[in-house]
Amino acid sequence: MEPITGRALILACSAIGAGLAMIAGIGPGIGQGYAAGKGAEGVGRQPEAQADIVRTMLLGAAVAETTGIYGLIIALILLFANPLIGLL
Amino acid sequence: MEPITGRALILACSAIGAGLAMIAGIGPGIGQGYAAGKGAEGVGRQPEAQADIVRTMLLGAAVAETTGIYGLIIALILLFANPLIGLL
Amino acid sequence: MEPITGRALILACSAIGAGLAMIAGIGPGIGQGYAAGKGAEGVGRQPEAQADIVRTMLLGAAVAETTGIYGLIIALILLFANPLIGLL
Amino acid sequence: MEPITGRALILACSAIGAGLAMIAGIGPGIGQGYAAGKGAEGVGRQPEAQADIVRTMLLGAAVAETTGIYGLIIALILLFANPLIGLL
Amino acid sequence: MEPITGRALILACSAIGAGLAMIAGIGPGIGQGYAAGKGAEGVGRQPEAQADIVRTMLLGAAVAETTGIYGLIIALILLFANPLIGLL
Amino acid sequence: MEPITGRALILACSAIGAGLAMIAGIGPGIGQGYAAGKGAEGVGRQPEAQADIVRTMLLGAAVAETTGIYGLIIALILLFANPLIGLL
Amino acid sequence: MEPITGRALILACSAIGAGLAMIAGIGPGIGQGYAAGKGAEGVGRQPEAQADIVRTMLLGAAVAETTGIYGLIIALILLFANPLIGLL
Amino acid sequence: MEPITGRALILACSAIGAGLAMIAGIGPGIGQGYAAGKGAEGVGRQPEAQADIVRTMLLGAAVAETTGIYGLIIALILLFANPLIGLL
Amino acid sequence: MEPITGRALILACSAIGAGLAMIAGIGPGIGQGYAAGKGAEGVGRQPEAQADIVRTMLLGAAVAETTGIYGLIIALILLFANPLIGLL
Amino acid sequence: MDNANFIVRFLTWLMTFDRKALILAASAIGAGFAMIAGIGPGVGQGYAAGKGAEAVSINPKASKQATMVMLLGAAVAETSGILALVVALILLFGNPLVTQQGAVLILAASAIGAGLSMIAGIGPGIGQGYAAGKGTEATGRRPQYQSNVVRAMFLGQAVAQTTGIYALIISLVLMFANPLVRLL
Ligand code: NA
Ligand code: NA
Ligand code: NA
Ligand code: NA
Ligand code: NA
Ligand code: NA
Ligand code: NA
Ligand code: NA
Ligand code: NA
Ligand code: NA
Repeated sequence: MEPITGRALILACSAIGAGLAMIAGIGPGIGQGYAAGKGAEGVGRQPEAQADIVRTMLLGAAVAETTGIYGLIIALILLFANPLIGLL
Repeated sequence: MEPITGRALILACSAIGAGLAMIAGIGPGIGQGYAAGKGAEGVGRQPEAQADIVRTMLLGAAVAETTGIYGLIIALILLFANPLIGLL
Repeated sequence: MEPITGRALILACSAIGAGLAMIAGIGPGIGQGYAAGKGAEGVGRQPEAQADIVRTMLLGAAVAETTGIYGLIIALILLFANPLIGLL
Repeated sequence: MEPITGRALILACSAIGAGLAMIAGIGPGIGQGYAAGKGAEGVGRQPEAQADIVRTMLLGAAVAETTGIYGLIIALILLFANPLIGLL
Repeated sequence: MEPITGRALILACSAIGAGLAMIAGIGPGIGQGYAAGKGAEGVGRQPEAQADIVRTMLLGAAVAETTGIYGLIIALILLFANPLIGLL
Repeated sequence: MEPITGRALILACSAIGAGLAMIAGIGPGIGQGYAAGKGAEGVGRQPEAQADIVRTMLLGAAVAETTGIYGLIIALILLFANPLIGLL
Repeated sequence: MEPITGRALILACSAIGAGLAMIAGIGPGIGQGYAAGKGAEGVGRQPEAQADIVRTMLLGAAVAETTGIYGLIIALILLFANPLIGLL
Repeated sequence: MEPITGRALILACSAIGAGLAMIAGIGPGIGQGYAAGKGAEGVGRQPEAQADIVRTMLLGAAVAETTGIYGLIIALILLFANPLIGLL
Repeated sequence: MEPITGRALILACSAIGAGLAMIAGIGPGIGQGYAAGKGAEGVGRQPEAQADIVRTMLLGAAVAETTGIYGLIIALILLFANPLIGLL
Repeated sequence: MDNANFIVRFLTWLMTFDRKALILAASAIGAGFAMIAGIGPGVGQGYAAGKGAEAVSINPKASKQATMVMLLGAAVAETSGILALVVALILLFGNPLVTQQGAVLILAASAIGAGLSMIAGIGPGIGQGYAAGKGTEATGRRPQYQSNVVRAMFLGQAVAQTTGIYALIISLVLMFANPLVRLL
């Protein structure tokens, strides 16, 4: 009989923590979609400024991506390089 | 009698973590829908710019999809290649 | 007396995980509804562009559906082809 | 005395999972309401285009309903044809 | 002392599931309120189109109600005709 | 030590379920407030149409109230006529 | 047999706390995406003011990033330099 | 064997409380991003008023930051100067 | 062996309650950021009315801060002057 | 006992605590939940603040009237935040559940349910704040119709308050007239 160890509990909660961290992705999804809509609108109105519009849209979207990446990194750390196990 | 092992607890919490990670999908859904609406509006106003509008809309929507994909990847890792089991 | 096994715990948490995954559906619902509203507005303003407007609306809505489908797939995997049981 | 079995735990968590899945309904509710508002606005402005506006609104709303239906289906599966019991 | 049975656990979790299912009602509340606002705006601008505006608003609001009704139905099933008890 | 009965567990979870069901009230609050704002705006623009605007606003707000009422009803059922106790 | 220690419980809950802290990232993602959309729109309208628009957009986006960084810092502290262990 | 003490339980829950407190950061992120977008729009329209626009944007954004700071302070207190331990 | 006392349980739950209370900060963050954006826009429109615009923005933002302060006060009471311990 | 499953073990562990301690611990969480309602007034009043600043920039001559409507509307939008604060303070300083007879599990859960219910206040807070903002905007544009606008705004805000009142009633019932204890 192998009981539940502290190590197992930490890893189990890490699975939940990883899932929670991904929820941050709601933000970039909404924000970048807004930028996409405004970009499409702008390109329709000023086709001659298309290059500038798309470049600004993508630059702003890259900035908006960061917190989604932070969430992904924390989830990957929890899953693949769990530092909490080392603190036990 | 087979009691609950640490391995089972980790896998059980992985099911919840996978579900939580999918919630990120709210973001791209809202954002891309906004882009769709703005694209439809733009195409109605400037039918001659349809190709540019749709291309910009799809480019922006692709950028907005990423955090939804991140959530999906974390869920698939938790379900099919659970690395936490290896850390036990 | 049949106690709660690890297998049962995983399946119980899979039910919760499946429910959580469906919450992603909030996103496409809002986004596609926005597109529907903008499409209806556009068709009222430019009835001659109706085909283009509706096509763009549906194309954008299809893109916005994906993360809702991802959530559905993860839920169906948890319910019908639970891979966590195989990892036990 | 009938203790809590694994089967009972799965069914109990299925009740919670079914409730969670219904939360997806927030999305279509907001989105279709937006479409309703835009449809009403459009009909007021272009009464002659009423048929086109309402048709587009309903088409878009049907698309926006899907993820709410997915949530309902997962809830009904959990309540009436629980496949997790078969995996036990 | 009467111990907790599996049946009691399922019914207890059904109460929570019923509460969760009602949260779907956020969506129709927001969406239909938006439609109400747009309807009021439209009636102020085009009083002669009042009948058309209100009809479209109510039609769209009826469509937006569905997922709130789905949530109510799942809650009523959990409370009054709990099928999970039969699966035990 | 006070013993825990199944009946007590069901009633305890009913208290939490009732609280969760009330959260639906977020929706009508936001939506009707939107309608209130649009109504106030319309009355300021077309004071001569005040009666029509306010009537439409109230009609739409009544429709938007329903899911909040559903949540209230489920909460009242859980608190005052708990049918789950009868299923035990 | 190694039971669950207080130290293990703290570390397990730290994994969940780290995941929760990342949810803050929803905000900057939405906000910066809005800024990206407004920036793209502005650049399309006033290409001659592109430098000013983009600079203001990035300055504002930097301000909007801070709470996402706070969340990341708290998560990293919980994972790599857990001060709660020292308080035990 | 070192069992879970009351002190450990408080510290474990403090980790979760710290994570929850950070969620406040959603607000400033959205709000300041909106301000960034409006600032960029304004600078594009009235480049001659750039200094006034940016100053007002930053002043308003500073005000919007406060609740995010409150959340951070509560989290830091829970992690580094936990007063609950002293109340034990 | 020192068991977990009731006092410890209250203090542990107080840490979670304090974290939950801080979530209120989402609201002022969004609202004040909106005010910041509108203030910046207004200052660009009428630079000569800058003092009045900023004064109204700050007055409104002060009103919007209150619920964030309420949450902070409840959290501080729970952490530093826990009245629940006195009721024990 | 060793053979009991983790659910029974957990509930038995809960029952080892003092009755009052269990209810008060749950009350701490309930108070935290109740405060989340504060999101609503924050968003709504901030919207009103933005509309106020906009109104002042569009029509500086009407700035006094617009600001007054903003404050009036924002005061109404505060309601849900105040109600949530009152429920939290009752749970913390005048907890009526600790002295009640009945199963401790039900009373502890009722403290959490009372807090959860108040979260509904987000809705009225946002909605009434939106109405405040639109009322402010309309007053700034055409100050001569201020009374019409404010009347429509108040009427709409009253309608938007109802679900917050329902939530308060459920919360008060759970705290002061708990019917679940009697169903046991
Ligand atoms: Na970012
Ligand atoms: Na992305
Ligand atoms: Na998508
Ligand atoms: Na859909
Ligand atoms: Na619907
Ligand atoms: Na309704
Ligand atoms: Na910030
Ligand atoms: Na603030
Ligand atoms: Na306030
Ligand atoms: Na109402």
